[in-house]
Amino acid sequence: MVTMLSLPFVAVVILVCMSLAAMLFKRNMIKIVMAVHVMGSAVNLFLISLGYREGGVAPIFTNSPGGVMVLPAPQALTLTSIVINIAVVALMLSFAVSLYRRYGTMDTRKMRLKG
Amino acid sequence: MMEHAPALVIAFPLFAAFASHLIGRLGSRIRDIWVFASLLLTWLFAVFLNLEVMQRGTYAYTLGADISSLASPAGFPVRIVLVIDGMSALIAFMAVSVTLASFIYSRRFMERVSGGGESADRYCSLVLLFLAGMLGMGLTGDFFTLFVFLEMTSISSASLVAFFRKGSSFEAAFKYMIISAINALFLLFGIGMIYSQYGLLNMAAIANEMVLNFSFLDKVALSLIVSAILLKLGSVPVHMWKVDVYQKVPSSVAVMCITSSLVGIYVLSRILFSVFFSMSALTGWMIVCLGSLSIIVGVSMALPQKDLKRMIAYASIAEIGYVMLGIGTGLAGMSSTFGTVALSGGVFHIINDALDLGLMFLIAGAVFYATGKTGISKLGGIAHRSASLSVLFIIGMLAVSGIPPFNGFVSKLIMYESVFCLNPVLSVIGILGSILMLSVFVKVFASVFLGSPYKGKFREIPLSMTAVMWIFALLIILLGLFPGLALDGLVSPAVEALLGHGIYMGVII
Amino acid sequence: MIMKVLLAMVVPVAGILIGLLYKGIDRILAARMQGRVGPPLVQPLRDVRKLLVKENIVPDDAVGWLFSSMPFVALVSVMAILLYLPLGITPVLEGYGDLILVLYLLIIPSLALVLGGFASSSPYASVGGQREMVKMMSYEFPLAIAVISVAWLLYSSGAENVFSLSVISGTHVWGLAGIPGLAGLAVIFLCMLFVIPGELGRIPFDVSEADSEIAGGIFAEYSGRNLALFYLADAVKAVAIASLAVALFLPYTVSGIFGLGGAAAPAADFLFHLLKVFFVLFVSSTVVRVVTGRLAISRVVSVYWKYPVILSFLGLLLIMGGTLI
Amino acid sequence: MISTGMGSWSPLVFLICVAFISVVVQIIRSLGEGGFRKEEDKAEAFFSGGRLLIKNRVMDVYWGFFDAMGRYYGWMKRMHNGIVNDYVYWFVLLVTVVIGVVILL
Repeated sequence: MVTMLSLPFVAVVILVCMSLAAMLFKRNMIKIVMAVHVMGSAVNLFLISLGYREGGVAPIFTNSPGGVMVLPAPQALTLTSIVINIAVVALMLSFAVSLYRRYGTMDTRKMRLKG
Repeated sequence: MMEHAPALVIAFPLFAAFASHLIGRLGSRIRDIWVFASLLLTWLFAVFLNLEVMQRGTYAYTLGADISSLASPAGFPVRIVLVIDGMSALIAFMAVSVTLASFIYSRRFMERVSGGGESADRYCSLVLLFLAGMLGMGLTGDFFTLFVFLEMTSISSASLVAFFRKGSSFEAAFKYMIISAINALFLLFGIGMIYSQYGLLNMAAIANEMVLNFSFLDKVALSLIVSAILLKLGSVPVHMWKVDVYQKVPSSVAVMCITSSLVGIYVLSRILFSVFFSMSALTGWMIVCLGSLSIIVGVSMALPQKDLKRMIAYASIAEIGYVMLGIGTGLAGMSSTFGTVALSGGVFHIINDALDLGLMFLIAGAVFYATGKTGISKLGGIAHRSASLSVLFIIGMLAVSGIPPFNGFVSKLIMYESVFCLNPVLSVIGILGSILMLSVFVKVFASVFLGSPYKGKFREIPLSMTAVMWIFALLIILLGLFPGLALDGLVSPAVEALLGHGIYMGVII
Repeated sequence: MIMKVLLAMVVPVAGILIGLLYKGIDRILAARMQGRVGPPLVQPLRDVRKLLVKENIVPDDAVGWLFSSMPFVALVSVMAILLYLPLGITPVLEGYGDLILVLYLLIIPSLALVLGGFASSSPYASVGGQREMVKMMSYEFPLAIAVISVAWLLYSSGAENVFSLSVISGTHVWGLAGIPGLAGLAVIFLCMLFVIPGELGRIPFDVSEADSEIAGGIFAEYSGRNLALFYLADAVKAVAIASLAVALFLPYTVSGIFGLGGAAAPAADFLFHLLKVFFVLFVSSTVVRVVTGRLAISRVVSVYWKYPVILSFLGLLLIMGGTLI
Repeated sequence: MISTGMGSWSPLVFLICVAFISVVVQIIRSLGEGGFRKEEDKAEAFFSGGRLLIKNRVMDVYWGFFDAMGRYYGWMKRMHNGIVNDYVYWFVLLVTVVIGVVILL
């Protein structure tokens, strides 16, 4: 039974599966970084839809029109998580670029540390 | 001032991290003094936390509240709460002590290997950030802060892994970053699942809710969180990233990396003991199985390695396996005597692990400092050049493989004599692991230290590095000869804190 | 207390004499089995005396301090083991150390051999050192299973302090196990007997000395008093490992049977213990070394890690099953 | 002195005994000849009667062990191939197994 409210969760599952598939099967480092970012967005979507209440307003008490409010904590969490995600992806991209400069390849199968 | 020690112990290194970059402009000497002073101050705060816990028992600290001990003014916790008990205070103390030692060691080390200047500034701030992350993970009482600090340690340590700016160090850093991003996202996913049911993020409050109804979704969340943390601490079968990282990270940071995976062990046991304690039998067996697997795989993969640091990294996977063996048995036999004994062995092994493997990595760093090499087959005959280094190595070797009368033996003895009650095969695996561990390090000793005298250029090892290594060695001997010191003073409060989930919930609710 | 201190002084020295005595007996028995007359009983003692008057050469390239300290460490550690073992009488250091400690202390003399070999900078010695280490890794597995199985049997029968050696030697393990457990225990006892020649480095497991291939291996560069100390350590180790096997599997005493009391009881038990030790060594070391040849090093690993491990795991399973029934 | 309920261990008593035994062993040791007369070639490492041409390097340690465990190590080498995709694969496998175990049991 897919209602409008559970639609985001379906999207989350699809996004997570997509990103995992990319991480498992894509050899290009940039694509793996993209997969990480997609997964981060999926988790953010998950958090934000947890706090959503149908017909709710923004959780600001001052001048509030009354009625249901969406939960404030997930929004704070998501904001933090977005920032962290950006930092992580930026760092990963910089590693990938430096790695490309040294190894001359983007292929994860050409890695040298093994055994 | 001192009542805010739990917050300050995290905040101070965080502040010092960013300030050290600015202060670095004034000169490297001033910066070193600044970093050293701030580490010393943090260390004093950590010591104070331990003393406070001994007096007051478990207590909570609410960030930003008027009355810091009042965690839940409305019946449920509203702010970020730090919980200080025997275990978290011990972990905080260990993290700061190791960082302090590593910083003293690293001054001359980094000067030689990276040339000081701007990069030394970066090094200092990253190390302090790393420390702040570990402390945060150790002291936090809620899940989301845990996630934030986890990311903080990941980002700062990944930058440290790439510190030498070689191709292979970027490779290790890239792998590490992918792994830690996945790890953090799975953790966050699990946290979200719990939040969706209870609307809470505080661990103790969630545990309190879970006593009444433990749902299917909780089980999924438990699995996600536990596997994420297992990835973080590098248990088999998700240990591969760890060897790459330890091989490429500067030796002084490798010591901290060991501590950070021990913090991971702490987080794992905190979650399993204090939050999901109703599943303890099952999770305990899971940890025990993965721990024994880690021992076997870690030690057997260490044997054929050709790089000194990579080899010690595999050995550290096995040592983490021992800790998991002890803690898992403690979980599976939660109400029995042998469970408590095994848990104390595991917690004691956390301390020993940091000391023994820490010493090993420091020695590997000293060898690298002196010769510029870490490949085992390229070295040889160092004992002719530096007897002190080889004596240190022998001490570390015997301690890691648990030969009496060193500290590793005590914790392993405690574990063998308790985990066999759960299943005798576990003790057999432990004993086998420790003889294989011995052969790993005998191989290193034979090929790096013995043989005909070393011919190449051998740089004299500076006093600051030797001193730190000897401090580690003396602590190893001290804890070996007087295990009661650690067992009574540090381990037993920690064990009580882990087992007393009622008290843990009580300070919040 | 005074008695204990006295014993602590006498036992290690007595261990050396017993070890040398058995070395003499071993050589005579082996010679008889091969149709020779063999040396006199005191020959090992004479060997030691002769070694002591020889020059003590330290090779140029050797790491001197390590090279000369390792024989010392080997003998000291192996003599210390005797203090923790029940030699017919309760262990001298009862309550200060247990079975696991003995297991780990038994590693030290072999480790000293290995390090000494590596330190002597001879290619033969380092090959010998590697082989010794590989051998150690190999036999430790079945040995650990044997030790833990006995402890587990005691634990499941409700005993306390099951790793204490006086408890182990005070309990008759064969009476505790059920029928399947009995079979399991027998298998494990066999494995233990199989471990002893490996632990002592006797044929077929003398891969680390192997005179004909690697010229004495670890001992290639040792001479004089250093070699004498290794020789003594080897003699004492035989007593120690056999005493461990006796304490685990043949813990019977005679003083009760003959109704002895006073000072005669421990003396009789001690002599009976020596008899058992000599028997165990005869079966597992002397006979085996006469009738077999040396194994290749990679065979040593598989010989220990295949059949004894499978068998002793089987034995452990049988014991565990036996206690469940 | 620690006691685990199943056994006990006292490092200090051990040290005292070791100290005493060391004295005994030192006495035995001192009965022997201390040094040796320096002569040509005497302290040279033995090498089948000839001069040791190749200086000693410890290489290929534990050959026998790896030879006997060849199949295990072959399998392990394939597992540790250093490809980041496979690291993720192991993690996904772990998550699946853990979820399965936790839910089913």
